[in-house]
Amino acid sequence: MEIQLHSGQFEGSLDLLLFLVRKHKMNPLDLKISEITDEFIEYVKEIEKIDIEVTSDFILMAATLMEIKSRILLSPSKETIEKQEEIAKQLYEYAIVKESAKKIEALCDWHSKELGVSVFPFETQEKNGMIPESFTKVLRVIRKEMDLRKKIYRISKDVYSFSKKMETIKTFMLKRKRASINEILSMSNDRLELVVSFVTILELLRLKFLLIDSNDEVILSEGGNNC
Amino acid sequence: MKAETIAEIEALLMASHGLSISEIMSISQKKRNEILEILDKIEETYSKEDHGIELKNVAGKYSFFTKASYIEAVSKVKKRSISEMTQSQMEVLAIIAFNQPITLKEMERFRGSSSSNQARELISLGLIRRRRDKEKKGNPYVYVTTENFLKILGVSDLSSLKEEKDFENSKVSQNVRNSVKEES
Amino acid sequence: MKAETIAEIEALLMASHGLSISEIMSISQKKRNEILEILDKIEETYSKEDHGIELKNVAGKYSFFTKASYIEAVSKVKKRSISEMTQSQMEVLAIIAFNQPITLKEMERFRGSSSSNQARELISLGLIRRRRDKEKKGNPYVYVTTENFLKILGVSDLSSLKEEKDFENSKVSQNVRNSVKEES
Repeated sequence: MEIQLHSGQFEGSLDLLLFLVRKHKMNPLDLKISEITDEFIEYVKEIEKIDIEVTSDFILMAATLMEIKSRILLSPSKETIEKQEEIAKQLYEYAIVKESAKKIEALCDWHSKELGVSVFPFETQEKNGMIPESFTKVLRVIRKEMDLRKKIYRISKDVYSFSKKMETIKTFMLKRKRASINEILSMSNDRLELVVSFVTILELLRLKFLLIDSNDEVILSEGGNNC
Repeated sequence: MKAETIAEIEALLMASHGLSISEIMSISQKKRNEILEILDKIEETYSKEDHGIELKNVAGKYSFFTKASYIEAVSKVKKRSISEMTQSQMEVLAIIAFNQPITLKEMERFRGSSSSNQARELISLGLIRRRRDKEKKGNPYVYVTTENFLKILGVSDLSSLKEEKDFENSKVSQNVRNSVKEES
Repeated sequence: MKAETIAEIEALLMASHGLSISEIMSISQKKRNEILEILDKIEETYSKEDHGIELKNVAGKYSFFTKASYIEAVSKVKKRSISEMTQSQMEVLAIIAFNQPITLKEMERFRGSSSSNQARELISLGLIRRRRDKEKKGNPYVYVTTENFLKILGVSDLSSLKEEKDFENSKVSQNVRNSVKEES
């Protein structure tokens, strides 16, 4: 038997079963498991070669079919017949699902060709409807979100890098010679920048670019110009 | 049925993006029956072949659409949106549509294979949504279709979909049986 | 004059919100004379008293408008919609207000969900409009708020939108508050 398959051809074990039932011109409700089990297994072997991920469902069904087939061949008990009927019923329902899916697809396809239209009132009169009160709240939320994102954006723009902050403070102090720590810190736009500024001041103190005086003000050290 | 009343309702429908019967009632101050008659009349007028648009009830709202047969020309002036769905997503959608509210387990029984990926995709497409079923034991998650689903199908409600294909309806089942035979 | 040609041109005019003769010529592949005849025919059809819309040539573009005599009913449809704006429409409106001119993509990136339906509704409510941004690469469509938006909000310009206090104290907000109370 020559089987040509492509990946994802069958949605699941029921899909394969339905395919074989149709191939054998069988009615899903009159499913004869013994007639298609061997072929089912052949297909599952092929599916296993191309689609490792989805095979567990197929293998489970193959096992069930084999069990029913062997029992029917040996001594068809009422229980076994019922099991076959159950699978037949499931298969039948699945056939309906496939039909319904086709129907839905057809409706979607048709309606995608129908485009909604509307016309304008001739006099573009003032549309004085009231904007709901909750719009104020929405504006507030959006503004907050925007502020938040701006901050994130600035971080990614590297404004908070220590080297840049160091340049800024150096330039500032070369001009001013003396300033309070608070004054430098207050040039920060948010907490993160504040932390960066503080750490930079500490670093400049360590480098002796800045010195601290008795009024807790920082002053440009004498050698600061060469730093 | 006065000509002016028909004209007024036509103007209302054209100016809006769809109105329900009760919305038309409250704006036009007409009775439901009269409105239904007028909608029938408008539908009939536009169904004629010298009109390129038609009146439809989609998801309970009446509005005008260009007729499908003119899509080629119309798509040159207005963008057509097509929702791309896979075969398995369609199957899951069909199961939910006809059996809602339905749990993931029940869906999987229908298809004989896992359906959670498809359900997730369909949620992000806005075609189904998930909620807790308070009546079932343990309040499991159940899946239902959304209004958006009716909108992409262009049908008025779920019952009109069922008319086309009912799981319990023996006549339809017969059709399915025949179609299964024909295809093979 | 074939019925299908009339229907096709009607569909085109409805879907486009206005087309010039030469645009209709290039899409429909019909001669100018035939199109003029058809436009006459459509105009005549809709001039009858059982139609609430009419075909007009405004600034060289043919398009449909609701008839002036139904403006009272029609404005109710529009008015209702502004006060019934959905949460997502308000979100999109706020984003446009603060970030205009802004493209649809930028809006969607901000919101994390599709915004085209909301934008379309807001356009039809007269709160925003769309134009080509000639300064950006590829001249994409950008969205801006309208004069009408500021008027309805009762603010003089966009910068005062950012100052929450102004907006909340405005006379219109008070009106809005009252109208909300009445409705509930």
